[in-house]
This record gives sequence, structure tokens and C-alpha cells, in this order.
Amino acid sequence: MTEPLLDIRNLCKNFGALKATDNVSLDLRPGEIHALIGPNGAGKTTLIHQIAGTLQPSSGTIRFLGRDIGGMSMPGRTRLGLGRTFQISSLTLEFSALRNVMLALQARQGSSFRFFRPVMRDRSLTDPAYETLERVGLHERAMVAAGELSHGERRQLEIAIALALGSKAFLLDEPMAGMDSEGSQALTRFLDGLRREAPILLVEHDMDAVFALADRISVLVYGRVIATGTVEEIRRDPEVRHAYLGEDD
Amino acid sequence: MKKIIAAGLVGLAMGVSGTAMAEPIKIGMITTLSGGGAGLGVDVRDAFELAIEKSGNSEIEVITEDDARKPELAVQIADKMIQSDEVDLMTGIIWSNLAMAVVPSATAQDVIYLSPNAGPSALAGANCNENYFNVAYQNDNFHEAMGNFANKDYKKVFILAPNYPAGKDSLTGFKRFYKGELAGEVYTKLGQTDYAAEIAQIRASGADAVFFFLPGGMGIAFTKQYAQSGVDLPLMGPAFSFSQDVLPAMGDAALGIKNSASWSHDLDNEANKAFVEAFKAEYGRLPSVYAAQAWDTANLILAAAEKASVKDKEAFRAALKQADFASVRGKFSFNTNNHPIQDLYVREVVKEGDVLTNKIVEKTFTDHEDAYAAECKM
Amino acid sequence: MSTALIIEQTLNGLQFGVMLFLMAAGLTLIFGVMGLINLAHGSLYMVGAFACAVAAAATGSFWIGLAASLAAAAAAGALIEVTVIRKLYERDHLDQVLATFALILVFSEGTRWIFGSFPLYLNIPQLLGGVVTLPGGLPYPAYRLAIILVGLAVAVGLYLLISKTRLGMRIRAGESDREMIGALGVDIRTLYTVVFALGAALAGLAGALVGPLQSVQVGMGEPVLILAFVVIVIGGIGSIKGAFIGAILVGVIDTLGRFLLPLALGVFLDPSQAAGVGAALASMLIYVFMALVLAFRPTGLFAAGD
Amino acid sequence: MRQHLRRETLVNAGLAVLLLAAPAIAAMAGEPFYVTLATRMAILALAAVGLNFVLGLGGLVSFGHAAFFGIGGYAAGILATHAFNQEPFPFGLSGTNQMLVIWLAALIASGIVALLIGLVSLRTSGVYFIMITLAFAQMIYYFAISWPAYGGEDGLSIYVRNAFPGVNTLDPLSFFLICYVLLMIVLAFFATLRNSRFGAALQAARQNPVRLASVGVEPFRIRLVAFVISGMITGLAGALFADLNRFVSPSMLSWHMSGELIVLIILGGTGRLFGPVAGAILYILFEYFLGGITERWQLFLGLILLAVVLFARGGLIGLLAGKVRHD
Repeated sequence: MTEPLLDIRNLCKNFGALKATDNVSLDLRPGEIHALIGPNGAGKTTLIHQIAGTLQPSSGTIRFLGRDIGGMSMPGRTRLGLGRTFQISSLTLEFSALRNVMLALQARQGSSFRFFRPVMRDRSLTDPAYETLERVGLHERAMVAAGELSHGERRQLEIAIALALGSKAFLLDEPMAGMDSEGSQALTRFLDGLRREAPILLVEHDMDAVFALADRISVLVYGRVIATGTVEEIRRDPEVRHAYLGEDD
Repeated sequence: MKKIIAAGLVGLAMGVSGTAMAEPIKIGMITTLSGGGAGLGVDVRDAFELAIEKSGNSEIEVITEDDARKPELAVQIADKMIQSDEVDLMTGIIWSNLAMAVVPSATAQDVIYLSPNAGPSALAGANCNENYFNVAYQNDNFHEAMGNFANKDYKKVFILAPNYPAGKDSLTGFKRFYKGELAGEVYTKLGQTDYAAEIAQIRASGADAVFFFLPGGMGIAFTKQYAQSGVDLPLMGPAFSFSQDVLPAMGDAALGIKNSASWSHDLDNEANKAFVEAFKAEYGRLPSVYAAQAWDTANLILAAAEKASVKDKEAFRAALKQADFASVRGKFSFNTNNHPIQDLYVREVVKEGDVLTNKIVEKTFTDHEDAYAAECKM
Repeated sequence: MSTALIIEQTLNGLQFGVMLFLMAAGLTLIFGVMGLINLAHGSLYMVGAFACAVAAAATGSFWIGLAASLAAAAAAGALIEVTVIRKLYERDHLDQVLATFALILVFSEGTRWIFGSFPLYLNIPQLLGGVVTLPGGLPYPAYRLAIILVGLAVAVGLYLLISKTRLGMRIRAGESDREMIGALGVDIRTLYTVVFALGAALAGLAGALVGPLQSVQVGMGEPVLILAFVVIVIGGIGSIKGAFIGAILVGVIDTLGRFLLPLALGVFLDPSQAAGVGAALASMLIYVFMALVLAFRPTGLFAAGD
Repeated sequence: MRQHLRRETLVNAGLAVLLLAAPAIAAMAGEPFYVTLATRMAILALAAVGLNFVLGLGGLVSFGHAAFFGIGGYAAGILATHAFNQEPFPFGLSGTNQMLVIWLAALIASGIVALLIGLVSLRTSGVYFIMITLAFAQMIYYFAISWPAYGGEDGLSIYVRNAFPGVNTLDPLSFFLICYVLLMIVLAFFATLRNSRFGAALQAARQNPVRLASVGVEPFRIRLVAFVISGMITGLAGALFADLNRFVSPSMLSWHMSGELIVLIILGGTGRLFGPVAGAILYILFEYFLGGITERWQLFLGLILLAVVLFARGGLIGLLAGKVRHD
């Protein structure tokens, strides 16, 4: 068994008396898609926030690539190779799709303090950005402002940005949300190939996609992981069926 | 309409007597007509225009512009008046900081400037200029007069001014002549509106009198708050805080306060009586000390214009320097630095009928000169 | 330096703070409910002072003046809310700053047009003219004591209004969720006008109360406006409680700083210099305090959400 | 959409030519005052372009840019005064009347202050940022008023306008040209920076700071650098303004000045390259012509500003050239 890239141990986050994250431990191994599911309000997004660095955990450790990243800022974690997408699309809306991706590329190149050369004439940004858009199938919309893209297209753009960052692991927060079935199927196929590039921690409500993609599934209820296992194990787990799938048998 | 006809008649009369070398003179007046402190500028403009009108000299053209009390705007207007309107003389500025912005560059361009109010020390000493005539006072003068007066009755005075150059000059001027002990020396924030803390300090200081210089709204606020505070030490200050424009806003709180000035409306001379009369008739209010100074400035120009052509700068400056006009202040002459030598009075705020005004108590300086004249090499 | 003097100065600071609170409360209320940054709040303060002075001069009664000031400021507030402010709620702060900056120009020059450039007369009412002797033999002006009491009463009143009444419930709903109160069936437009007029009336009240102490003139609202902003930023924008605590802090720090700094410096410098330098430092003190607060708490002491 | 882009370029070129031609004609017609008026426009435009780096590109509403304007002005005034009086500074430094040295000093001084103010202010956002920048400017304003060494509230006169190699700066047109050329250089810099990687990051920080951080760039650092650049340019304008007026005073530091700079940008069109230029031309014309007609000009200025905010949000450039176009 290979060393996990992302290793979360005993993570807790309290909002006053509320335990939003209750002693969560989970990991992400190379080449896998690890899905995180749970009912609304189970604390999935809170957990993602802590991993990405927008929220400070109350206790516990987060290790990425063998390093403790608990005290690192969000930009620091991104630079280390932790790429995330947002539950609600978060783009620079006035910029074209292409420039959104270019922004990620320039960040990856670590060169935002260049004041003179026009970005649009910088082949080291435009070419790879266009290629990345091509990969997610958005190249025909490259020059359209992000604000004018459809909902599904924005999700695609989010993925393109995460790709452009050359991330070593992805945190995808509900990438299928609001997509039509055709869109989700296309994205499912795309993510299926993506896992070979970098493992994915996937938060998703679309169960068809989860069951089709996930190597492992963790179920989060009231801030606690009640089960972790393969698709089959989770399907069979009585506690999960009871608490989450709502089946009483 | 009536005004114009009257002026025309006077003009006709003057014309018949055939005095003036009727030659066009263009005067640029930059003064504060909007924003804070506009009341002072309005008085200066009104008195100046009235004096020109009464003289009947129809060859004089006055271009008046509002500086809104902004130095940059004053500079811009000065540039326009000099470069575009090509004025011969300039006047009107109320505030020292605006004078400092305009006067050095105007006089350097060989335009004669006559100050109807401000007299910063920076322009009275080493940086004096032959094109700069101060018809009002050097900034320290009124404070010096109060310092001199305080020696008579008081041994321990508490002194107070805003923390800016004119405030510091004020307390320096007071201390130059005051011989007694100081109960305290306090600088307040410029534009401060609440003086409870300072009044508490005065109460605790064991002073026997208070001298303060707080122009405009600051003085009104201080005087009202002082009157309500139950502290009953005598107040004194320069006339700026007790001139006719602010007294109505202070009300009875100002009664009995001693203040120093070069002029008062009850000063007993013919020119003054005519001035006060004319001003009241025209505008329906009592003139302030600023109005008096502006009136004198206009009359000084009129007098000089009869002796020399304004196009001959050398001769016109000489004519101005003689100060051969009937000043509402009685005696008036120029020192070597073109600043006034004049008597200074202490006045008291009194009520005449329903109107608050000032009454002369005594003359504290005769032929007073400013402290900087010796530094002026002119 | 006696203890009595320090107590008196603290009282002065308190009174100054309470006065600032009246300004800041309206400002922070308007921001909290409508998300609007209103630079013209100082103009409403001026309207209150002028209305009080004019009405008091006409009738001879300060109390009628006080009522007039509340009415005039609330009316002026409602008027600009309906004509201008209403269009700004959905705009960014930049547009709000600019539009209300423009309103200052209009109010100031308009007032000067009507009332002229000379300051108006307004004196304290006979009833409060004297000096009260506080426990410990400290003499203190009755009028200033009255201001402290009015300010505290307004603070309590606002607290009750917001926590106990129907209007207060709607205001709180508006603060937390603007769309929800529409869903509750409340007429938001009317609610906003009422809240704005209430804030304006508070500013007018402050102007009328301060008028007898200061000079009633054009431009009187600007220095106090900037102080009020300092107060609400320190307290946390949108929080009435923050405004109250911020106002008291600013009032006391400013007053004691003016008084103590020159004394402290007098140890090293000659008295005249110490007075000058001390005053210079004192005038910067509250801004330094604000910078310190924001450096450690970027959304103020009691942030109610930006 | 391309058309809009081209139309804006045309409008910009028109403004640039207008601002150059008007004073040239005035100078030939023997009306030096209009040259002075145009110089004022160029300098205020320059100051506002400085502000536009943070306001237009970075979306940071600084209500304290008068601080940098005043510091640049005082750098010029203090150096010139020392040169005039031949008083050396401590550490063997001396005053100077060379504009090039003065500009450098103004850039450095305002840059340092911008760095310090930025370090604290940029931790906050929204209204807090507006207010804390205002507070810092007020702090410097009160310091300048009460600091006696360089005139306090009375300000500081520069008796002779400072010198520029090979140019007679006392000639109004020559001085105008110096200011005009600087304005054009800075505008070119603005256009370049806007399209650069830094510009992209700065604009992203305005549109969506969380996104910028999530791709691994700290918005704080980007904003801080922009704030320093912005302060330096406004400081440079301050130095020129001091030379234009031959005078510096704390009123350059007052909050009205900060407000005016914002007004210039919005009047011209927020986020536009030539917005500040259009705004400065309009504002000075209002001030001059309205001021000539009525003492109540500020009332009408206020009404005009209200109309612009409520009904003509794109400002003058928006009116002439249509909506902003991004790529």
C-alpha cells in the first residue's frame, strides 16, 4: 500500500457548542478518487475549508506530501500542490475564460510581480491555458467573459483552473452541482481519467457519479465519519443505510 | 438702482471739482466669500466696494473672486488676475496661510499687494517686499496690546490658542509685553469645538485672568462654554473673536470681555463717523474691524492714485508709502517694512440697546511698531 | 494635579463621547440596515442645529427649537432618502461615498444661501443655565450633565427599540437578511425611509444639543462627522453597542490626551514647547488608537458583519 | 465590442490632443493663464491616475490619497526651501532646486509612507479600508498643521520655481509640457501595467480575492505593491503641484483633497485609462466657469456630481465611448 498524499488525523472544529467537525480522520492515496458524502449540514464544506486553509481547525493535524500544513495559508497550500474548486463557482467574472486559466498559470509560475509584458502576448501563458481549456472542452468559449458562461461551463472552468495549477491533489466541492445529466456524464468521464494524474477528494451529492467514480467513500454525519470503505462496503453498511440513505431494515 | 444714481451724482460732483488724474486702475480682490469664515470676506468686500463707490472715482475697476479659503484656489485666481486680467493692484485676502500662498509670488511679478487683514511675521521681517503693503496690522500686534494691558490688573494669566502658526505667534506676541506669571499655556486643536477640558484646567490653575485667541467658530464655542462653566475669571483676547460679525452668535456670553484692536466703531474722528454711518446705511449692520481695514485700504489706494499713475510703479509705491489719507483709525503711517505704525486700543463688549458691540476702554499703545521691522532690509 | 480635576476631565470625556454617540448611532444604524455609508450625516447634524437656532430665535423657547430640530432633520433625511439615497443601496461603496460627498456640497452651500455666512445665535435654556455641585464638591455645568443624561437615555431607548419593538424586529431582520424581510411582507422601502429618518433625527438632536455650546454655522458638521466615522469603525460598523463603546472610548481618550500629554511632556521640555508638541500629539491620538484597533481587529471591536 | 475598444482609443487620443492643443493655442494668443489652468488639469489628472491604480484596477477605495499628494508637495517645498536659504539638512545632505532630484525624493518619501499605511490598512476591507485610509491622512494633516518647522498651517512658499535641465520652467508653457509629458508617461505605464501579469493579479484581487488566493497568490502582497506604486505617483503629482503654485500647505493633505481625487476619477469614468484626465478637465472647467458665474458654484457642482452618480455611471468616457470591455 502506498503512502497517502493527504493525511488528516483527529480533526476537530467547534463553533461554540456545535461540533462541526468531530474527530475526523481520513486520507487520500495516489491514483484514487475518495468521495466524501453525507446529508446536508453534515459538515462536508466545513471540512473542505479546513483542508484548503480558509478555516482554522480547533485541533488535529493535516499532512500533505509528508508536511504538516496546518499553519499554512491558503495560497501557500495551493502553491504546494493542493488544488480546489468551489461549491459555488468563484471566478474572476470580468475576465475571459482564457484569462481565468492564465491567472492560475501565472500563479503556478510564481511570477505575478511582472509589470510590463502584456499577458495576452505571452505565449508561455496563452498556449497552455488554451490547451487546458481544450482538455475540459471549453476552448470554443475561451474569449467569453466568465460572467457570461453558463452554470455548467463555469464548473468546467473551475476544473480547468485546478488543472492549470498542476495540482498534486484535488479537492472538488460538488463539481456536478447544477449540471444537466449530459454535463455530469461528461464530467464523470473526465474525472475518471483525471485520477491517474492526481488523486481527488470529491464532495458530491450526485450518487450516480459517486458510485461510478469512487474507489473509496467516507460518510460524514453530524461532523463524524461513520464509515469508510469501497462502494460495495458502503452500500452494505447498515449504519450508513440507517443514518444516511434513510433505509430502515 | 438708487445706489448707482447716488454714486453717479457724487461722481459728478467730484468730477466738477476736478481732482483725480482720472486714469483706469484695475484692482484684483481675492477674498473668502464661501465656505468657513466667509463672513469676514463679505465684510471686506462690502466695505471696499462701498469706499470706491463713495469716492465717485469711476475709473477704478474691482474684480472680486472667491477663494473659498483654499490656498490652491487663491493661487489659481491670483495667476488669472495677474496673467489674464493684468490687474495693477491686488488685495482682499483674509487668512495668513492664503496670504503666504499668494503674496510672495504676486510681489515677485511686480504686482503691488495691499493686505486688508492678514499680516504673517514671515512677510514682515527678512522677507519684506517693496510691493507688499500691510494696511491692517502685523499679526502679533493685537496680542501684544493685550499683553501690555494685562500688566495693569493681572499677575497670573492663563493663555490659550490653537496649535498652528498664528496661534503660536499670538501667545508669543502676548508674552512679549506681559510681565506677570503664566498660570498655564495651552494649545488646542485647530477647529476644535469642545473646550470643557481646557476650561477645567483653567478652573484648577489658580489664574486671575484668561487670555485666548480662537478665531471664528472656535471663539464662539469657547466663549459660550466658558460662560456656562461657572468659572468667572475675566476674559481677554484680540478683537478677532469679538468683532461685529461674531458677537450676535455669542450673545450675552461675550458681555464685558476686553479685547484689543486698532479700531472701534466709537473711535472719535470724522472719517470714522462717516464710515460707520455709510456702512450702516448701505448694509443695515454695524461694520467689523475687517470692514474698517478694507475701507482704509480702498482710501489709501484712492489717495495714492491722485498723486501718481499706477503704471509708474516706483512713483505709485512712494505715494502709497506716504499714507496720505484720512484713516478711520485716526493716525496711520507706514514703518520701514510697509507695516502700520498705529495706536492700539482695548475695547469692551457692551450692549447698546439690543445690539452687542464694542466700546473703547483705553488706548494701550501709542504709535506702536511691530517687532520685525528691524529685520527688513528695504 | 488633583483627583478632582481628573474626575472632571473624565466626565468631560464622557460628555464628549455621549455627544459623538448620538452622531455615530444614526450612522451605524443606517449602515447596519441598508449597507449605506453616508457622508452627508454631518449635514443633517447641521440642519438640526440651524433648525433649533431659527425656531428658538422665533419663539424664544429652546424646547420648541429642540422639537423643530428633530422634525427638520428627520424631514430632510426622509427627503434625501426618497430622492437620492434610495438609488444607492444597490451600488458599491464608491458610488455611495461620491453621492453623499456631493450632498454635503449641496447642503452646505444651500444652507449658506438661505442663512448667510454669519454664525447664528443659540443659547442654552434658562432651566439648565447654572452649575451643579457634584458629590465631592465638584462644580459642573448643568447643561453638560443634561447632555450626558440625554445621550444615555437615547442609548437605552435605542436598545429597547431594537430589541423589544416590531420596528426593531424588522431592523434586525434587515441587518441579517435583506431578502427575508421582503418575504415577511414588510414594505422595505418604507422601512428604509423610516430608519434613515430616525438616523437623521438622531443627528439633528445632536446638532441641536451641541448648538448652544458651539457655533451654529455652515460646515459645523464636518469635523464631527469624521470623528463619528472613527467611532463606528472602532466599534464595528453596524453595531449600536460598538458605537456606544467606541464613542465613550474616543471621547475619553481625546479629552484626557489633550489634558495629560502636554503635562507629561512638560517633564522633558519647557512648558511652551511641551504645550505645542503635546497638543500636536493629542490631535493625532484618536487616529493612532483607531489604527491600532484595526491592526488587531480589522472589523472593529464589535463587528456586526460587513 | 471591438468597436467600443476602438472608440475609447479615439476618445483617449482626442483628450490627449485637446489637453495639449488648448494651452499651446492659449500661449500663442498671449493668454498664459489658460496654460496655467491646463497645467493644473494635467497635475490633478496625474494625481488621480495614481489613485486609479488602486481604485480602478484594485477596487480599493482609498479616501486618504491626499496624504501622498501632500507629502510629495512637502518634499518639493522642503528641499526647495533649504536650497533657497542654503540651510543644509543633517547628515550633510543639502536642499536642491533640481526638479529631477525633487521628484525622486517625492517618489521615495510618498512610497515609504504608502508602504507603512498600506501594511496596516490593507488588512481591512470595504468601509473599514475607506475609513482607515481617511484616518491616516487626517493624522498626517494634523501633524502638518501643528509642526512649526515648515510653516504649519501657513504653509511654505517656494520663492523661485525649481529648475529642469535645459528648460525654462518659469515659462508657463514649458512647465506645462513637463507636466504633460510626465502624465503621458504615467498613463502609458498604467496601460502597460493593466495588461501585465501584475495587472491581471491586481484586477483579480478586485473581482474575487478568494479566487486569487486559491490559485496561490496572496492578494495582500499584490495590493500592497499596487498601493505603494499608487502613492508614489500621487506623490509625484504633489511635487509638481507645489511647483505650479510655488507653495505647499496642509490643505493639500485635507480630506477634501482626497474626496476631490475620487471625484475626478468617477467624473471621468471609473477604471478607464483616461478617466482621470477627462475628470480633471471637467472638474477644473466647472470650478473655473461656475466659480466665475456664481459664489454658489459648490452647490451646482454637488448637483452635477449627484447627476453623474445617479444617471451617468460611466462618467464622461462612458458617455463618449460606451461600456468597459475586458478581454
